[in-house]
Amino acid sequence: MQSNLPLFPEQASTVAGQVDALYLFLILLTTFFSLLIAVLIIYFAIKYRRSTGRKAEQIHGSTLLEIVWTVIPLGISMVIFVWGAALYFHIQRPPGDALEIYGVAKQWMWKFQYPEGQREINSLHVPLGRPVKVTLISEDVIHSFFVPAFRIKQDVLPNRYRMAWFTATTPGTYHLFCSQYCGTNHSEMVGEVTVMKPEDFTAWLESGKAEGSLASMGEKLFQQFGCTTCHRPDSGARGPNLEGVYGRPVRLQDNRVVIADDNYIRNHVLNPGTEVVSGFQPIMPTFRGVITEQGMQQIIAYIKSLSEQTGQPLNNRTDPTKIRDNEVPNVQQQMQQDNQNQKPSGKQP
Amino acid sequence: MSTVAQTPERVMPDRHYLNDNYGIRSWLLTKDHKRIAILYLISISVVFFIAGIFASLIRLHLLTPNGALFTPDTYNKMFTMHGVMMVFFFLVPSVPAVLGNFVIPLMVGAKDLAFPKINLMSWYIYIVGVTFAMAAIVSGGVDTGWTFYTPLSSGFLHTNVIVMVVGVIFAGFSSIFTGLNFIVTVHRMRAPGLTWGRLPLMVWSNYATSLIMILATPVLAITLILLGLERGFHIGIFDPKLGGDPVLFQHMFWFYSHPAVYIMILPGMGVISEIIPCFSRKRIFGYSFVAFSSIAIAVFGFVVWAHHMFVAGISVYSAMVFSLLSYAVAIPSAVKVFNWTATMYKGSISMDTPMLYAMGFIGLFTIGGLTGLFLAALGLDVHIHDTYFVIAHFHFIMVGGMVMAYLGGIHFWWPKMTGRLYPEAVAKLAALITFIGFNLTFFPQFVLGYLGQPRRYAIYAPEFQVLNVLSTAGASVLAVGFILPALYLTWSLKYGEVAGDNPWRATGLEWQTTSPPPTHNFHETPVVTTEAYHYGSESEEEVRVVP
Amino acid sequence: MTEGAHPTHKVYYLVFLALVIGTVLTWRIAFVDLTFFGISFNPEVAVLIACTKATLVILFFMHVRYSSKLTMLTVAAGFFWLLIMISLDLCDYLTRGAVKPL
Amino acid sequence: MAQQKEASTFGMWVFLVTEIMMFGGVFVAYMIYRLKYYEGFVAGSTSIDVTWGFINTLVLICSSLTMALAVSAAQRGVVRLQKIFIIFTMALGLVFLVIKGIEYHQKWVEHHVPGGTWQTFDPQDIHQDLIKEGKTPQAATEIAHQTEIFFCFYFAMTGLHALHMIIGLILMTWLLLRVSRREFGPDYYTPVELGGLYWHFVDIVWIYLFPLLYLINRTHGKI
Repeated sequence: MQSNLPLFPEQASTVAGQVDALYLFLILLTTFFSLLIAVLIIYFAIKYRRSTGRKAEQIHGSTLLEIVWTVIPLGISMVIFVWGAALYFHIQRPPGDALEIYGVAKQWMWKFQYPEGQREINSLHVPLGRPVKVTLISEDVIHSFFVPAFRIKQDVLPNRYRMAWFTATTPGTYHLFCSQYCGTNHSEMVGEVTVMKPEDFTAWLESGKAEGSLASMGEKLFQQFGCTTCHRPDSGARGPNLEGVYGRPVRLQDNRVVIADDNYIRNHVLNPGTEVVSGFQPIMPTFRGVITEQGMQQIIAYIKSLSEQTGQPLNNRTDPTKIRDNEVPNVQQQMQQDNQNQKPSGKQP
Repeated sequence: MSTVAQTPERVMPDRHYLNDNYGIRSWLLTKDHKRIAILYLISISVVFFIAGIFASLIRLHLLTPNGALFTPDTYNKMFTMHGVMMVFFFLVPSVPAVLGNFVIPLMVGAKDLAFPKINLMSWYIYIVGVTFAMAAIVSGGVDTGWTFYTPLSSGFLHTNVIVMVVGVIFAGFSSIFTGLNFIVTVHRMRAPGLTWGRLPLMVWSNYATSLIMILATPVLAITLILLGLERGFHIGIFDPKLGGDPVLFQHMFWFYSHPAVYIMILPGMGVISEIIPCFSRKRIFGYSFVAFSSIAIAVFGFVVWAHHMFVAGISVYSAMVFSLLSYAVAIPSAVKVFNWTATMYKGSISMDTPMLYAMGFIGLFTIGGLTGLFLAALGLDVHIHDTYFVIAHFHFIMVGGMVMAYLGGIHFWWPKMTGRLYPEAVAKLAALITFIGFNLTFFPQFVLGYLGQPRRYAIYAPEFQVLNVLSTAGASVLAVGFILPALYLTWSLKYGEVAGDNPWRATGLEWQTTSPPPTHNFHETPVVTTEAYHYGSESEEEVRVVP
Repeated sequence: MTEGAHPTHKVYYLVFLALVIGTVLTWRIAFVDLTFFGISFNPEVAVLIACTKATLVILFFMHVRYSSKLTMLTVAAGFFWLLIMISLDLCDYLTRGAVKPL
Repeated sequence: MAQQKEASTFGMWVFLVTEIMMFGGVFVAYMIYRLKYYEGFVAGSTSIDVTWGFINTLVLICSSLTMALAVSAAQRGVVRLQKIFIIFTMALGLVFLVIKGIEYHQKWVEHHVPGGTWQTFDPQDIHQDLIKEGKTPQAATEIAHQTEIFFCFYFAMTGLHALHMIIGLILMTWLLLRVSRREFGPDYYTPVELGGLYWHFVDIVWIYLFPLLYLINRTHGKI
């Protein structure tokens, strides 16, 4: 399928063509200027060679020329800047309706989880023509998620989620590389991305063994860690109700408003003492070192699912709490003072 | 060759800095900037060939997709040691500490640098640094990559990272002291009449380099000290387990290491600005623009570092700021290239070896610089970051630019340093071989990079093989191009033609003294009455030194 | 040029006095809550006093007040570059996460 | 000679600029983490005894004065005063280091020394204090955990500063030797002048370290 001497990578995503356009523009520009300079110096070296016995004509310089060759490169580079920046902005902003796949990188493998609960190692299957957002985190060092055919790359950090997104356009199998040096077997931290037609993808998903959806696995963990003891929709709950929280602004105790995104949730589970939601006491214990990165992603998927199906009761309760979004979620629940003395629920299992 | 024939008298002076004193002590305890330059020349040549051997082994290994020679572990050590040795122990000191050390006091008409003892000390510190680096290599090598990214380097590798880091810190202090010396010398030691507007461009560019050395290098030192603390004592400022941010390490590392790129290229630009007017018999075109572009590069070079981190997890807005600023640094580089080209216009050009290197420099630096635009273009950088495209880009700047300039400078000032000429025909051949070998080695890597071969891969996908083989073939040609000068330059020390004081009929003050110069450089303090590069004026053949 | 001129002892003692006062002030004021408009200005005040003290030391004890323009420029350059490093680093850290998904 | 002195002084300033950048690097890192882990930084800072820091600031300011007077004495060529003032400066420098040692010892006893090497980091007292202030146990655990990174900075910054003090003391010893050999007078006192510049610089670093490490927030006002 690959020729022996490829000169151009395959285009298999919507941004590939756009990146290539900029690349070609820059190649033309580079060729033009390199040739211009090369031709000039070779021409001068021959035309004005000393062996003809000529004397040099002294020219001091020309302010006009200096201005010309300052302004023209400046103009050209501003065009490149705007072009590149627009593209970058596009690459950095995943669309809201994307299929969300969670990935964990570790020395030296890639692990992916699908919303329906399928898991893969060093292999990623994605449907054709649908935006796919991969939320990535590392268990150890910095890795980088690089799919040349999609022209996307994102460093995968050990302490926060980074997103990469793409819309595949051509079915096929493509390289997945780790492009940030990550230790001994860095060059073997490679995988494959398989782009499938939507119907094939659905079939593939169904054939995959899954213990349940990611959200349901998250729900199990949620109960296993005892999160439900506090995070309940009733008025006696000591933690905020998590329905409808995901992706919405949350007011913190210090009056700042943050978005309850993946990073906020992960950070809050691991370091709950800070960035506490307004109206609640910081009584949540840390789950640092207890939850695996994959488990964390399941929990996030679960919390997210609570927002997607608002109106569905949480934890089988029949009385869902109404969510006032755009404002602080769950400010109505006041904390009782005696909480301090109570042993916090949701301790490590 | 015609220039040489016209030189009237070609005799070695009776006494010069090389025969003023004999014995190992007279070298190891010398305070003469010229002898220190020679000490540096010898030591960085050794480093260059060691690091070059690593490079050759890397290229040989990459002949086959599964790796021809080593385990991945050994391969990782190879590229790390190649990178560390080349960057910190060869490129950074190359032109400043060898050529700059030799010619800058001569160019400004001074007896020596401002602080001769500190100059000698900087060489010893450099040697201590090299010793640490060598110790790290001999005791099993280091596999962090020359960038030492945390948390990999601080917590996950089992090699002698700290020893290597200490070596690099020493090398850093050595370059701080060189920079300090240059700055004070240029400010305080200029000969009477040598105003800023008359300074040779080599001095301007080394001054700009020194600014970067003193302002950026200490940040590298503190960053690596913090890395050492994290690795040695688990005092982890970048450790994600304690809540540290590994991206901050990258910020601090690149705050030095990006300007360091200009430490490496600016002195090379200075060399080129000397060679081109001399072999074109012409004043430099737009002197003040070339001079100020050096300062502009030095200053702008400080505000662009995060373009190494566009996919590392920095904010989108700061990425835009850094991308925009990165283009600002491209402009002065372009101005320089255009001015060099314009200098050749209507000149009287002779294609001697230094000029061949200079022309090679202009061509390769242009390509290297323009491919930098690819990497600063945000959306495109996402694809080509950390691939062979980056490798090709910076080798075009570092090898195609800096090493070419360094070799050009060595050939240009060789008669001044040794009093002898090298065999011109062989030298021209070597320059040609270097140019061809270089292009063959690194041009395929642009294609490889865009195809998506990540850097630092011991094993790669089979479809990349043809281009890798091409690159390896080029590397063997390039190696010949580098070994040749080492051989014939050494040969010329004894058998080379006597050069005479000014074989190129150049105008700089360094050519107005004997070759080799006396220990105190000038028998009488020179007085400068003209601008630099007054080629073609009536007084050209006259000596510029007025008693 | 008054290069190399040094201040009188009276100046030294006055600067010393100012430094001591500054130190005591830093220490005392740290325990006073300087919250206005809901923002505590304690750190700002502390750093401001520190900057004043540092300036005094640089100008008088280190004789920059009596030195050449070149020395002044050198000192200024040092702090200016520090400012570059601080502001561009903060440019990243303060705008992280500011771009929302579509 | 004047040319030489000017060049040396300028060279020293250039060197001090590198020092500014070197300490600057760690200050930048400090700033970013302080923004990120404000509560941990406050708790860590509050656990340090401010009195020692205050006394040490005064000690250093005094030493700066004696150093300035030593330079002045060298300029006037009074050997006895040079000796006395340099000895005073060294004595004050030593007092500073001894106090620093006492503080480090305190931190060691309180299990505030960070880093996996010694495995001693266990800020029980900070945890207690936080609870006394009305923090929940969970929040206290969190904040106490954050203090580790504060102490990393505390030791890295004060350690680097102390190293500079030790180098300063070595310089002073060397100066003292040269003073007793009566090498300095109105014509030549550049080494004393340069030693003075270095000493004052180290003092300036401490002037910033004192509020940044000891006094982050002693009133528990809002950010």
